[in-house]
Amino acid sequence: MEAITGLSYALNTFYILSFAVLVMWMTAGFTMLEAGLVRSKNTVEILTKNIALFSIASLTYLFIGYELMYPSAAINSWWPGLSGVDFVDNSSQQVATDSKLVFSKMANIFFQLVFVATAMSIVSGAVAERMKLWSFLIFAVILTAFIYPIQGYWKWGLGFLEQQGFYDFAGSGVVHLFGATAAFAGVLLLGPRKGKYGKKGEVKAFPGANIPLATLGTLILWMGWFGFNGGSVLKISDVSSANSVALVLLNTNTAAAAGAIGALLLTKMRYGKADLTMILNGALAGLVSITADPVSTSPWLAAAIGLIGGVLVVISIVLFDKIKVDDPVGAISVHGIAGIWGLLAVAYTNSDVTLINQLVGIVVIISWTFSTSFIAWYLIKKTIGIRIDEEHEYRGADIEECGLEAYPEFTNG
Amino acid sequence: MEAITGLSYALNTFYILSFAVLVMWMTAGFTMLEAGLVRSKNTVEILTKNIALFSIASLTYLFIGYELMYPSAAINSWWPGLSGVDFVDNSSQQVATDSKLVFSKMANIFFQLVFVATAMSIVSGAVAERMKLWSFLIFAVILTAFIYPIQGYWKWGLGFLEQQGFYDFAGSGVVHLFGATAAFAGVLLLGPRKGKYGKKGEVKAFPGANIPLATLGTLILWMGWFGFNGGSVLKISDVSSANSVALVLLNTNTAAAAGAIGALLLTKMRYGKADLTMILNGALAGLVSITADPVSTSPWLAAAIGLIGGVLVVISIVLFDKIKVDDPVGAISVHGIAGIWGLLAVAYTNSDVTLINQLVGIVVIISWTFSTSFIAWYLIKKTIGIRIDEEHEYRGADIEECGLEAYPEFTNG
Amino acid sequence: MEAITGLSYALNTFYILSFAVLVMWMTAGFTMLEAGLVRSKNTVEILTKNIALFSIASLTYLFIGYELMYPSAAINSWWPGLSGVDFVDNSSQQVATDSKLVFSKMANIFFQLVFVATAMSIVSGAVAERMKLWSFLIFAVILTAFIYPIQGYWKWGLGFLEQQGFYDFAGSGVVHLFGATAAFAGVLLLGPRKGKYGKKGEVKAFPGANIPLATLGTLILWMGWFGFNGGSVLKISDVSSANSVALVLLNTNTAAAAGAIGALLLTKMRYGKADLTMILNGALAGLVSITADPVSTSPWLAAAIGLIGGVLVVISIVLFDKIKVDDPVGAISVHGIAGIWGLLAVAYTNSDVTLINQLVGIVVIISWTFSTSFIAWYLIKKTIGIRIDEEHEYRGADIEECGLEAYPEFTNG
Amino acid sequence: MKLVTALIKPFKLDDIREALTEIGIQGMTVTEVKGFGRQKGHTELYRGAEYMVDFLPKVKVEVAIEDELLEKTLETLIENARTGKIGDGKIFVSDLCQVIRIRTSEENEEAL
Amino acid sequence: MKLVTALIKPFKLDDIREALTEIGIQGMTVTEVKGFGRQKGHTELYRGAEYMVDFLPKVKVEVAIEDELLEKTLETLIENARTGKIGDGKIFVSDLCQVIRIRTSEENEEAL
Amino acid sequence: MKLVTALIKPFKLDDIREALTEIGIQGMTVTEVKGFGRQKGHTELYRGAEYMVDFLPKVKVEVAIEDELLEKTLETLIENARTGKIGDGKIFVSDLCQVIRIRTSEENEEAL
Ligand SMILES: Nc1ncnc2c1ncn2[C@@H]1O[C@H](COP(=O)(O)OP(=O)(O)O)[C@@H](O)[C@H]1O
Ligand SMILES: Nc1ncnc2c1ncn2[C@@H]1O[C@H](COP(=O)(O)OP(=O)(O)O)[C@@H](O)[C@H]1O
Ligand SMILES: Nc1ncnc2c1ncn2[C@@H]1O[C@H](COP(=O)(O)OP(=O)(O)O)[C@@H](O)[C@H]1O
Repeated sequence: MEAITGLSYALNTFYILSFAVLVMWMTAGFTMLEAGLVRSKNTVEILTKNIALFSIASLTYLFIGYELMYPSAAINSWWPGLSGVDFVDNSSQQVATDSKLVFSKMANIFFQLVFVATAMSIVSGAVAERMKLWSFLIFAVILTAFIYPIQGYWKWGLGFLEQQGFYDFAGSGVVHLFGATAAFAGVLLLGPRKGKYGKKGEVKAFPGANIPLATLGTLILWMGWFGFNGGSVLKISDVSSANSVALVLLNTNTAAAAGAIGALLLTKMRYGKADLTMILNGALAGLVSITADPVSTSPWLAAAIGLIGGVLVVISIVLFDKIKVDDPVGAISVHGIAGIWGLLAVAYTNSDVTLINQLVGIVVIISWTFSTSFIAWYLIKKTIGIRIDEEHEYRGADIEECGLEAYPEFTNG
Repeated sequence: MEAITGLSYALNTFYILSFAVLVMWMTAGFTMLEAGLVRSKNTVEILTKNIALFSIASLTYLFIGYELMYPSAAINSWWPGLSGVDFVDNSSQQVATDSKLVFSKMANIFFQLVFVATAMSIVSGAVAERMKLWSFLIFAVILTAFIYPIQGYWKWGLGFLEQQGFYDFAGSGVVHLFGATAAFAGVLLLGPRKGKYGKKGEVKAFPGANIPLATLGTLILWMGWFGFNGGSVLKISDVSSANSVALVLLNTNTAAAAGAIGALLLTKMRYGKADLTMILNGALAGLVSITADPVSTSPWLAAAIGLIGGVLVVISIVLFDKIKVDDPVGAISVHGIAGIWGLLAVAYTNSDVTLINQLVGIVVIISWTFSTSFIAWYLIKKTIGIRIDEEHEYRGADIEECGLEAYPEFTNG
Repeated sequence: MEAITGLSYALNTFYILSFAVLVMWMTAGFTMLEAGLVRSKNTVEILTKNIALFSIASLTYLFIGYELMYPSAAINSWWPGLSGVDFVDNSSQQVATDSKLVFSKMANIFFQLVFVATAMSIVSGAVAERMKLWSFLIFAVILTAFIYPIQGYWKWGLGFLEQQGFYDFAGSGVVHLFGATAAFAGVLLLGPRKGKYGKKGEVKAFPGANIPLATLGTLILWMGWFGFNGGSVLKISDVSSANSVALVLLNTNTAAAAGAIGALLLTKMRYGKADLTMILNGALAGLVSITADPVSTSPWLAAAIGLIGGVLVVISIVLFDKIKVDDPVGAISVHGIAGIWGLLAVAYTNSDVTLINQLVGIVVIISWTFSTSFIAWYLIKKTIGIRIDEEHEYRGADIEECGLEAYPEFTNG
Repeated sequence: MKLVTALIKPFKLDDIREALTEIGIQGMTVTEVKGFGRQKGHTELYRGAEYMVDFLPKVKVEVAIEDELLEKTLETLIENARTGKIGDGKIFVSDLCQVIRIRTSEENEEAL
Repeated sequence: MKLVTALIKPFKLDDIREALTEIGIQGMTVTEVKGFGRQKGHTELYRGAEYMVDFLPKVKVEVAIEDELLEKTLETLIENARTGKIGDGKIFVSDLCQVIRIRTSEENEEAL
Repeated sequence: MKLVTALIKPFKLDDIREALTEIGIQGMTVTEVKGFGRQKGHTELYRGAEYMVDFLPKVKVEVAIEDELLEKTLETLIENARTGKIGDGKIFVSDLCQVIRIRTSEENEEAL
C-alpha cells in the first residue's frame, strides 16, 4: 500500500513537473509572439524584457510571492500576511498519512511560479515599443512579488473569493484577466506609440516585423497551454483524475481551434482577407476563454466558447484602437476580454456556478489589479519615467536601451 | 489491486497525452519548415494555411472523423458507417473489469486527432506558393472528416486491411503515404509554380527565404516524432511495454540520424556540397521510413532503413523535378517515397509480415486516396478554382490572400 | 508486488524518455543560438554542422561510445576496453529480481546519447564562421566515439574519478567543461576570425545576424535543461526520488534566472546598457553552474551560484577577447568557466565533497580533453586543413560549403 | 528633367510621400540605405566590445521631375523632412538625359 | 558614357540580365527598392486598421555603358521588362563623367 | 560638385569609411546591392537543381564632393578598395547640379 502511495505521489509529481515545463515554455511563446509583432527597431528590447521578466518572476515569486499566495498561517481571508518561506518537502511519512499530499511541494512551487511569469508576459506585449526597459522591470518586481500573489491568495490560496464561490479553474481571471488589467493601467499612463493615431483620428497600421516568429510564438503558447490547463487538475493518479486531465487537454485544443476559425471567418467576411495576426489572436482568445472551465464542459461547448472568444477578440481589438488604447499585440483583448467571457460562460456551462459569483470575482480582480497597478505605474512615471523619449522612439528602443539591433545586417527603415 | 489498475490507467493516459502534445507540436514543425522553404512573398499564406488546417482538423476529426475511424458499430470491414459521436469516458468500474481499457478514451481521441493534422500538413507544403487559400481549406475539411478516417478505419479501426495482415505500426502508410498521395493529386491538377521549369526544360531553383526556420522546423518534427512513434505503442505500464516504448524512441532517433547522414554523404558526393535542405529532407525521410516498424527492428536495422530512406529521398526529389512535378518542400518524396520504402522494408525485418500484404496495403492506400482526393480537388477546381491568378502569383500570395507581408520591413524582390 | 515493480519500472522509463526528449531538444537550442549569433553569411554552415553533429553523435555513441562509457567488463578503472554493444533490454524476470534495474536499458542509452550531442554542440559554436565543415565533422566522430566516452567512463561509468570522490551530478564537468575544453583546443589551432582583432589590438564587434533566434535558442536550452538535470536523478518512482527531481527542476530554473539577472545588472552597471546576448549567456552560465549539484543545494544557494555564474561569464567573455581567443558565441566561457565554478561551488555546498577532489576532477577532465582534442585537431589541420580560405571567409562559409544562403532574398553585406 | 535624390529620416517618409503627391508628383522610388554625415553615429557595446555605429538608417527618395517642378519639389521636401535636429539629411539634384515609360515607350516629360 | 537606370518588376530580372548579357553588356548593379507610380498601391488591412500599401517592390537595375550601346540597351530593356500592365516601370538615362575599374585603374570605355 | 559612386566588396567598407573621413569627407551613403560584372558569379545547387548565383553581394558607396576633392577621393577609394582580385568593383563619377542640407537649407559647397 505504501509503495502504491509512493508511486502515485511520484506519478503526480512527474505530471506536475512535466506540465510546469510546458508552462515555462510559454515564455518562449510570448517572447516570439511579441518579437514578431513589434517593429524591428524595438525587437531586442522586447526580447530583453521577456527574458528578464521571467527571471525576475522566478526569483521574486520563489522567495516572496509563493509564501504570500499560499501562506502557512494566513491572517484573514483578505490578507495572507508574510511569513518566512521554507523549502522542506513532504516526507515519506507525511505522504503515507496525509492523503492530501499527492505531490511534491517543490513541484507545486515550480508550477505556481511559471503561472505568474505568464501573467507578467501579458503586460510586456501591451506596453511594447515605447516603455522604458528599467521602469518595466521595476514594475515586474512589484507585480510578481505582491500584486499577483495577493489576489492569487484570494482565490487559489483559499481566501475570500474561493469561499464566496467564484469559479476559475486554471486562471482566466487570476492570471489572464489579471495580466490584461495590469497592462491596461500601464497603457493608459503610457499613451499610444508616436504616429499610431493620425491627426484626423485614423488608425495607422504598424505591421509586425516578423510574422513567422509571431506564428511560432502562438503555436508554442498553444502547446504550453496543455500544461497550463492540464496541470491545473493537480492530480492524475486515478481513473477519474486521469480522465479529467484528458478531457481538459481535448477541450483546450478544441477551444483554441474554434477561436482560430472564428477569427478566420470573421476577418474574411468583414475585411475580405484572412488576417493572420487576428487568427493568431483568435486561437489565443479561444485558449483564454476555455481556461476558466475546461474540465466540466463537453467538447461541443468548448468549441462554442472558443469560437465566441475568437470572434470577440477581433471586435475588441478594433474597438480598443477606436478609443486610442494602443496595444501592439492585442494582449488586453486576448487576455482581458476573452478572460471575462470565459469566466461568465462558466455560469452557463457549470451548474455549480452562479453568474453573480462570477461577476463578483471579475470586479474584485479588476479593481484590485487596476488600482494597485495604476499606483505602481504612476509612481514609477513620476520618479524615473516610463516612456522613452521621442527621438529614441523614432530611432527604436533597441539601440537606446540595449545597444544592439535585432537584425543588424539588414538595412531597416 | 484496483489502485494498481487505476494507477496503470493513469500512467498510460499521461503517457498518451504527453506524446500527443509532442505530435501536436509537429504542427509547428511543419509550419516552420514550410515557411522557411517558400519564398517570402508566400510566407504569410503558408503560415495561415497551417494554423487553419490544424484548427480544421481539430474540429472535423473530433466531431466526425473519429467516430468514422473507430466506429462503435461498423457496417462492414470496408465501410464504417456514421454513428453519433459521444464523449463519455471509461468509468472506474469499466476500467476495473475490462483489461483492454488501459487509458482514457478522451486521451485517445486527442492522440488520434493530432495524427490527422500531420497528414494534412503534408499536403500544404506540396501545393505551396500557388494554391488558393480557401480552396485548400475546403479540401482540408473533406480530407480530415472523410478521406482520412475511412482508410484509417481499414487499418487502425480494424477494418479489412488489418484483417488481411497489412503491417503499419505508426503510420508510414496510413498517415505519411496517405498525405503524400493526396498532395500528389493536388499537385497534378495545380501544375508547377510559374517559372519553375524553363523553356528549355531546365529546372530553376527557387531558394527558400529563411533556412534557419526550415532547420528549426525539422528539429521540431524530429522531436515530435518521438511522440508520434512512441505513443503508438499505446501502453507503457509494464516492463515489456516500457521497453518497447524505449526501443521505439531509440530507433526513431537512429533512423532520423542515419537519414540525415545518408543525404549529407550523397549530396556531397554527387554535387560537391552539403545541401542543407536535402539533409533536412533526409532526416525526415529516415523518420518516415522507420515509422512503419520502429518496434521490432534492432538499432542496426533502424540505421540501415533510415540511411536508405535518406538516400532515396534525394534521388526522388531530383526525379520528380525532372518530370516537372513541382513540390516546393519535397513532401511527396519525403512522405510518399520514404513511406513506401518503410512499409516494404518491414517485410524483410519483421518475420510476421509478408511482402504481398504490404503491397496490397500500399496499393489500397494509394488508390483510395488518389481517387478521392483527385475528385475533391477536381470539383473544387471546377467551381471556385484552385490556383491564384498569374499576376498575384508573381506578386506573392500573401498580399492577395492575407493582406500582409511576412517581413514587411525588408525590401524583398 | 510484481505489478508494482513493473509499474515503477514503467514510470521511471517514461520519465527518463520524456526528459531525454527534452535534452534532444537542446540541439535545436544550440542550433538556433549559434545561428542567431553568427553573421548571416555563415548561417547555413552552422545549421548544417549542428544537424550533422547530432546525427553523427547519435550513431557513433550508440554503436561505439555507449559500450565504451558503460562497459560490460571494464579492463581497469582507467581504461574501459571495447566489447561489442548489445541491444537486449531488461526482462521482466530480471527487473523483478534485481532492484537496481529501475528502468529500460534502451531508455538509458537514449538518455546518455543526447548528452554527448550536447557536448559536441558546445564545440560548434566556438569554432563558428571559419572552420571547414568536413574537418569539423571528422572531429565530431572522434569526440563522440572516443574522447567523450572514455572520460565519461572515469566518472559516470564508475571509473577512477568516481572512486576518488569527484562529484559532478549532471555534468558541469563531464559534459560542459569537457565540451568547452575541446572547443578551446580547436580555437587555439584555428585562430580568430579575419578582422576580429584590429591592427591596434582593438576588439571589433561582429554582431550576430538574428537576435530573436539567439533568444529562442536560449529559451529552448533553458527548457531542455530541465531534462538534462532532472533526468540525471535517474529515478522518480518513490517519494524521495520524486522530491529530488522536483527540487532539481526548481533549482535549475532558479540558477538560470539568477544568472540572467547577474549578467543584466553587470552589463547595465559596467556598460550602461542591457546587453541581451550577455544576458542570454548569463542564463546559460547559471544553468551550467548549477548542473554540478542541483540536488543537494537549497533554492537560496542555487540563486547565489547562478548569479555568480552569470557575472563570471560576462567577465570571462571580455577577458578571452582581450587575449584574442575568438569565440563567437561565448561557448568557452559559458560552459568552461561556469562549469569550473559550478564544480568548485559544490565543495562549499555539499559536505560530502572536498575541494581537492573537485580540483582533481577538473584537472583530469581538462588534461585528457585538451590533449586528445589538440592532437585530433592538429592531425586534421595537417592533413585536410581546418580553416576555410580567406576569400571564402570574407564571402562567407555558406556558399562555399553548402551552396546556399540562409536568407537568399535579402541583400546582405 | 531632373532627378532629385533626398536622404531623409525613415519616419518622415509617409509625410513626404503625401506632400509630394499633393504637388502633383506621380512617382517615386525609395531605397533603404545607411548614412553617415555630420550626425556621426555613436559608440555601442556588443558583448563587451565597443563599436562605432557609424551608419544610421536613412531612406533615399528618388523623384524624376520636369524642370519646372524643381523648386516646388525641393521646398516640399525640405519642409516635410526637416525636424531641425542633426541628421535631417541632404538633397542632391542631377540632370536626366532621358526618361522612358516601359509599358508605353512614352518618353521624357510624357513619361513622368 | 551613360548610366541607364531601369526600375522593373522583380520577376523580370532574370530575363533582363540574360538579354543584356547577350547584347554584350558586361556588368550591372541591382538594388531592391520600393516604388510608387501610376500603379498606385492599394489598401490593405492589418489588425482591422486600413493602410495603404503605397510602395510596391521593384528592382532597380543600373548599367553603365558606352554611348553607342544606349539605343540597343534601351530597346532590350523595354522589350524584356514589358508586360503591358501598369507598373512595368521606368528607365532613366544620365551622363557619367568618368568610370574607373578599381582592380586595374583602367578608365572610361576600357573600364566598362 | 560631383557624385562619386563606388561599388565595392562589402568587407572593405570599414577601411574605406575611415580613409575617406581622414581626407576630410564628411558624409556618405551606403546601399547594399548585388552586382554582376567580370566576376561572373558561379553555379550553385539547390535541391539538386543547378542555378547561377549571378549576382554577388556588393556595397554601393555614394559620396557627394566638391570638384577639387575628386582626384583625392578617387585615389583613396581605389587604394582602399583594391584587393587585386577580380570583383574589386567600379567607380562612377557624375555631375551634381545642386546640393541642399535639409536642416539648414544651406546649398552646394556649404551643404557638403
Ligand atoms: N557628402 C555626402 N555624400 C553622400 N551622402 C551624404 C553626404 N553627406 C550626408 N549624406 C547623407 O545624408 C545623411 C544626413 O546627413 P547629416 O550630415 O547627418 O545631416 P545634417 O548635416 O543635415 O544634419 C547622411 O546620413 C548621409 O546618408
Ligand atoms: N517620377 C518618378 N521618379 C522616380 N521613380 C519613378 C517615377 N515614376 C515611376 N517611378 C518608378 O517606376 C515604377 C513604375 O512606375 P509606374 O508609374 O507604376 O509604371 P507605369 O506608369 O509605367 O505603369 C515605380 O514603382 C517607381 O519605382
Ligand atoms: N557596366 C556596369 N554597370 C553597372 N555596374 C557595374 C558595371 N560593371 C561592373 N559593375 C559593378 O561593379 C562590380 C564589380 O565589377 P567586376 O567587373 O566584377 O569587377 P572587375 O572587372 O573590376 O574585377 C559588379 O559586381 C557590379 O556591381
